[in-house]
Amino acid sequence: MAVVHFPNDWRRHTGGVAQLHVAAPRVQELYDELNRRFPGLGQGLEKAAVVIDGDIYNEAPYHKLEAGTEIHFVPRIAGG
Amino acid sequence: MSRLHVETTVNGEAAEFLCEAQENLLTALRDRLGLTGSKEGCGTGDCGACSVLLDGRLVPSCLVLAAEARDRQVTTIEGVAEGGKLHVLQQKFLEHAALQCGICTPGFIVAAKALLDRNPDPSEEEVRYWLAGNLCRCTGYDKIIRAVLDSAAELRKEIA
Amino acid sequence: MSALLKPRSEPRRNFKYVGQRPIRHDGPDKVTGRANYGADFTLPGMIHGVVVRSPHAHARILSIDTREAEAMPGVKAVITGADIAQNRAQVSMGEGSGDMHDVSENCLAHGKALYHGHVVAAVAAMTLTQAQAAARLIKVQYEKLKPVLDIESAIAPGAPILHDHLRTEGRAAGAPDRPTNIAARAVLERGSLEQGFAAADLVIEREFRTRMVHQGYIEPHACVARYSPDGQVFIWCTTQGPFQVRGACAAVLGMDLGRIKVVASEIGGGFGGKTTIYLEPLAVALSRKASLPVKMVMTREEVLRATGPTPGSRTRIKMGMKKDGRLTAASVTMHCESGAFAGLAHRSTAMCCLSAYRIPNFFIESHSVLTNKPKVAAYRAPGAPMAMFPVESLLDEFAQKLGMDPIDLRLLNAVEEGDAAPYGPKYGPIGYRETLQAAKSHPHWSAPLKPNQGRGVAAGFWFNAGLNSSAVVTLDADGSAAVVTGNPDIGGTRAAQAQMVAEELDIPVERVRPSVGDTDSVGYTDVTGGSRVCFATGMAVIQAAEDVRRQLCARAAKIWNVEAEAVTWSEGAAHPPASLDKKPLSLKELAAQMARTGGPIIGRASLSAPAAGPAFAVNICDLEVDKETGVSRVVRYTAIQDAGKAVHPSYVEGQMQGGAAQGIGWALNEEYRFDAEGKMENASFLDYRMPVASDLPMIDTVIVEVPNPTHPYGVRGVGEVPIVPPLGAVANAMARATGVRFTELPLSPMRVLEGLDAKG
Amino acid sequence: MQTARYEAPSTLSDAVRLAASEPMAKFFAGGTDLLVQVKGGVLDPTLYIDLKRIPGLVGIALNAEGLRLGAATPAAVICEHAEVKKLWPGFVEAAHLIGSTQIQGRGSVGGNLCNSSPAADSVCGLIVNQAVCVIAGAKGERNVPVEQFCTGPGKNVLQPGELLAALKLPRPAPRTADAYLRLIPRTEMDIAVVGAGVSLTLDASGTCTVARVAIGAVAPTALRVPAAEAALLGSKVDEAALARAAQAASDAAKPIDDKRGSAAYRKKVVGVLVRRASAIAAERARTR
Repeated sequence: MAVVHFPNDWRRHTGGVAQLHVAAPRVQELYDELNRRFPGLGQGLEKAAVVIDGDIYNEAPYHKLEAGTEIHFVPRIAGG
Repeated sequence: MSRLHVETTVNGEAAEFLCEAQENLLTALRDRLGLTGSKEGCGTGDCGACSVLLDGRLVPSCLVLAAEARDRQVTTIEGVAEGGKLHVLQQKFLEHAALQCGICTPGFIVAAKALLDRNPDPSEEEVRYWLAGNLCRCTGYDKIIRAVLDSAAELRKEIA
Repeated sequence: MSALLKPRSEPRRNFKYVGQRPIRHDGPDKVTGRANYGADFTLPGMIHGVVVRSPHAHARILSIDTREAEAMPGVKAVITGADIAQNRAQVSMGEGSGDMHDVSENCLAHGKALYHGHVVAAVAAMTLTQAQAAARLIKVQYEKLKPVLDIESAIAPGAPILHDHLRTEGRAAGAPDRPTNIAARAVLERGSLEQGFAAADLVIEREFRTRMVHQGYIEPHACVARYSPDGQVFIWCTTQGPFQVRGACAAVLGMDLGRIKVVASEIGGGFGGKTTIYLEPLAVALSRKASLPVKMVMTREEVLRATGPTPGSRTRIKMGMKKDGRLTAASVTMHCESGAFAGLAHRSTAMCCLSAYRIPNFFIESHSVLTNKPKVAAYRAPGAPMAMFPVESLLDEFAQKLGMDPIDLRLLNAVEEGDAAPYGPKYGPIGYRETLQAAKSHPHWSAPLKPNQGRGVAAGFWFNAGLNSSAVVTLDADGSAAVVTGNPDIGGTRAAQAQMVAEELDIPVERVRPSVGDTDSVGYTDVTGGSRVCFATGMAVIQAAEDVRRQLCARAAKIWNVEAEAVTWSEGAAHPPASLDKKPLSLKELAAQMARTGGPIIGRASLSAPAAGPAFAVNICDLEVDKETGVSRVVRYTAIQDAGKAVHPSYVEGQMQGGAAQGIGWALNEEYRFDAEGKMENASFLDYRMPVASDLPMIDTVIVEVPNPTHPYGVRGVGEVPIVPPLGAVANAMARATGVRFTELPLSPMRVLEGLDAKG
Repeated sequence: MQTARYEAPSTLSDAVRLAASEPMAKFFAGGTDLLVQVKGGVLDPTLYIDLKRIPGLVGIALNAEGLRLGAATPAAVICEHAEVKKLWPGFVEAAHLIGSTQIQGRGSVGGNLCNSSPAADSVCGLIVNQAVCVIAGAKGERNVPVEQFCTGPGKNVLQPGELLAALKLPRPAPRTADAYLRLIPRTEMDIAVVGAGVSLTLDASGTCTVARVAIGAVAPTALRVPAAEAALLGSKVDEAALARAAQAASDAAKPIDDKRGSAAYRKKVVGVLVRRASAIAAERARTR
């Protein structure tokens, strides 16, 4: 069961929900579940980087999720 | 297209090339003689990356006409190490990690050599003002100044 | 072996080669002038290309007549927008996923010139002189449009629109859906501003501004491109990312990636400015038309007028603090001037500005605003310096008003492990508190000051990127080794990689040859940037060396006729199982027998690394101000930074000193100045005033090492943080020296004198 | 950029003849201004006439009357001349500030003067030391006081076919010394935002008997400031006199706003520099 935190400007697509517990074996299945529940999230999810327990990945669809894993979403940036 | 035939001496060797009248010495060294050690950072004498010695005098080779090299002695970075042995400045730049990208390094070494040839015991401030015409964007100058001061000390030891 | 890697094992603490200061392997070539940079390369039959740039900051291109140029003797090819199709592809470009439409439009305009210096055509001829003459014969007809030259006029209603199709990405709910110059907006929020400011005993509100500044690398952009009759393309260029050049050129020119080989030359400085493309697709297109190799080299004026500066910024900030110094609330509204195309600074500014402090209630809103100025590119921790400068200035003002030591005030609010970052996730182990304590105990902090001198302190933060990396370690028969990666090396990462291989295989650093591979000779690698090379590529190098070690154990097992798992490795040798009475086999011995035990040993690794663990820095600056002329001099400077683990301390120090100098230049004298028509007034190193050797004192450095658990040695990125603190450190020193709180950079003599006169 | 010619005549008459033969001919010594303008597309000469092989155009001659400075002599050579540095410290300071060490190896004071920028560092130093320009042309030589040489930004009295051969500085009288200061944002490499040259002569009691003040980058050409000179004359160059001189200089300045500085800033700072340069010149004169 992963704990998903939504950035502020996504909450207009999640009906104001800021945090959500979602059961999903991997990030891919988590995304499928989120897209199912909140169709408006699609574009945001696709463009964002995913943060798994503090580590930021641009893409990590097959990353396994353990109980209590914290998930956040941040914009993708690299640097100079 | 009338070209000038210029005979000169580069790093102690006779050299000749054809060039256009408005061509600068930096372009001639790089494109006519294949000595690409001197670099163009600005083309207007503001960065020092093209520094060479002309008759022992430190000059920006981008603001010298190639034709002016006739019958003159040109020393470039490629001539600083003698017989494959690094000059003490080159060795100290390596030991002090006084370079990162290295594009400004040839200019700094030629300019520092011109300084130490004239002033064997410069102060930090004298080194900094002498080298103010050599821009570096990677190092913040600290390790470069230390490498030059260390080289001066080393050279003084050799003479003493 | 490739994996989504997240080792949680305790980082290694004791090292034999890591942490030493070997001489960099590429050093001798650089000190003798043998090193080859972008402009140092030629090919047989090579011709020269130059570009034609728009003399207007905002204009429609009505027609381009190239006939006279094409007829000129020696001219071999002329191209305009028609030769490179517009496209919409998405390709990962150093800056996260860059929109290829903007990148290709910036390389060569289609229909509209969007800044003074924007490329509208290019021509190649036998000699450079001929190409320059031909360029003057290309007749371009423009319809001048009103340029938009600052944030206020860009966002004003009825402002001329740069991109008609553009809508604000991430615009507020209910915001109108109509043409705009606000390309994008990012918001971060926590708690309640009202409660936060209500709980505050002291509130300060100010507006800060910074100007566009340039990375200032001494080597101008340069490349040689050859388009062969069979469609194969070869590109030699100075870049921070050969794979990004290949990807971008393939997208812009509509070619297979497999057709393009990019060789990265030695790079004469980049700082983020060479993570994109400018000349490369033009050179390929010219070469295709001329069927000859084409060389293109920018002049310094072109680099300043038409390659990525970092955005200018306007920040309105309000912060609330209790009497005891605890922050209760912060409201930050930023506008970043991103030039003619959308930039990404709105994201990083929003995420970085409050990154160093625990603030229960905040609202952050940052915008990328279009103006008729050059397209911005990444510049060392892009967005962070201008985002944190206002915060660090306000904290200094709070410290003055509360009579508190400015470092103590920061320690009171500093984030540590477990605190939630403003952008959401909890911080892992970070070293901000340790860096602050090191600053406080440094002799500089308590040294006496002379008259007209002021001391400023400020902090800096950067995420540090992970991304994709590959590495190959090959073992030679004599026991020496080579490591090849795809990351151009500006700051000494080849030496660091050699140290890592030496550490893993226990052979002297000098016996490891590190080199930068071209796009054919090593696996895909993301850009040298984001402070990621020592972290992510370093991890790949370590794993590739581990792969070599595994193969050596397997070879020893074959010799001893035992199971590979039974063989262990330590002190540079394979050890037999206890049951077997055999002498260990050293790396050298095993290397000599490679041919007989199975052939060459090649260690390989590739990975997609997570973001590398954020790094913090604190700088202390002493500034002396001539109050009659406004001229100021940095008289002492100390940089303190958490590196996690300094693989090569000299080059970590070098990053800290170089970043400090760039930050000092940004704070004191560097700025883009434009005339009323949008033409840059100071496009030369004479009037674009970067710090020279006599401007700076020695820059003292202190490396703090709080290990980063996501790297086997605890390494954190170090390359970008150094440029973040100086803006605040210099500005705070100026405030202490003059008693005037300046809120606009640069702190040029003129601006300082005006401030002093106003104070009276 | 048509194809041009390069000539290095060995006599003044050859140089003048060559200049007359080509409309777009350009003399040069160090070329540190000329080649920058060519690179910037501002100039496109068809003939480059290198003056450095003409005897007398490069070199320093010092005798009882004073200094004869070859117009093509690189600034570095001047700055290394111990005797010149002793007699004219301010003028050498000005020459030494022209660009980097590299530029100093090429750029000449004559070239700096012929480029005639209002901000030229050497001009203030030459004016306060009463330099005279020796101009060579088809009809022989003529002398022009340096004060009258520059006529506007980039403009001077040289007629087509004429060249600046030398500069003559009279040997300073006893208890005379000069100083030059300029305002630049960095410590090196900038064009002067404001410049100020001062030469003072004191009598045995330390009273100022002769004062010459020139200010740069605050008008179309460098300016003598008689009012500032008057403020110093007859004084012991004390605080009050220095303050009056500073105010006079600020009043006389007619600066413009440009990318390097605002008019208001220049007007204010020129007073500060005149005050400081006068104090230094006085200090030096007291030791002579």
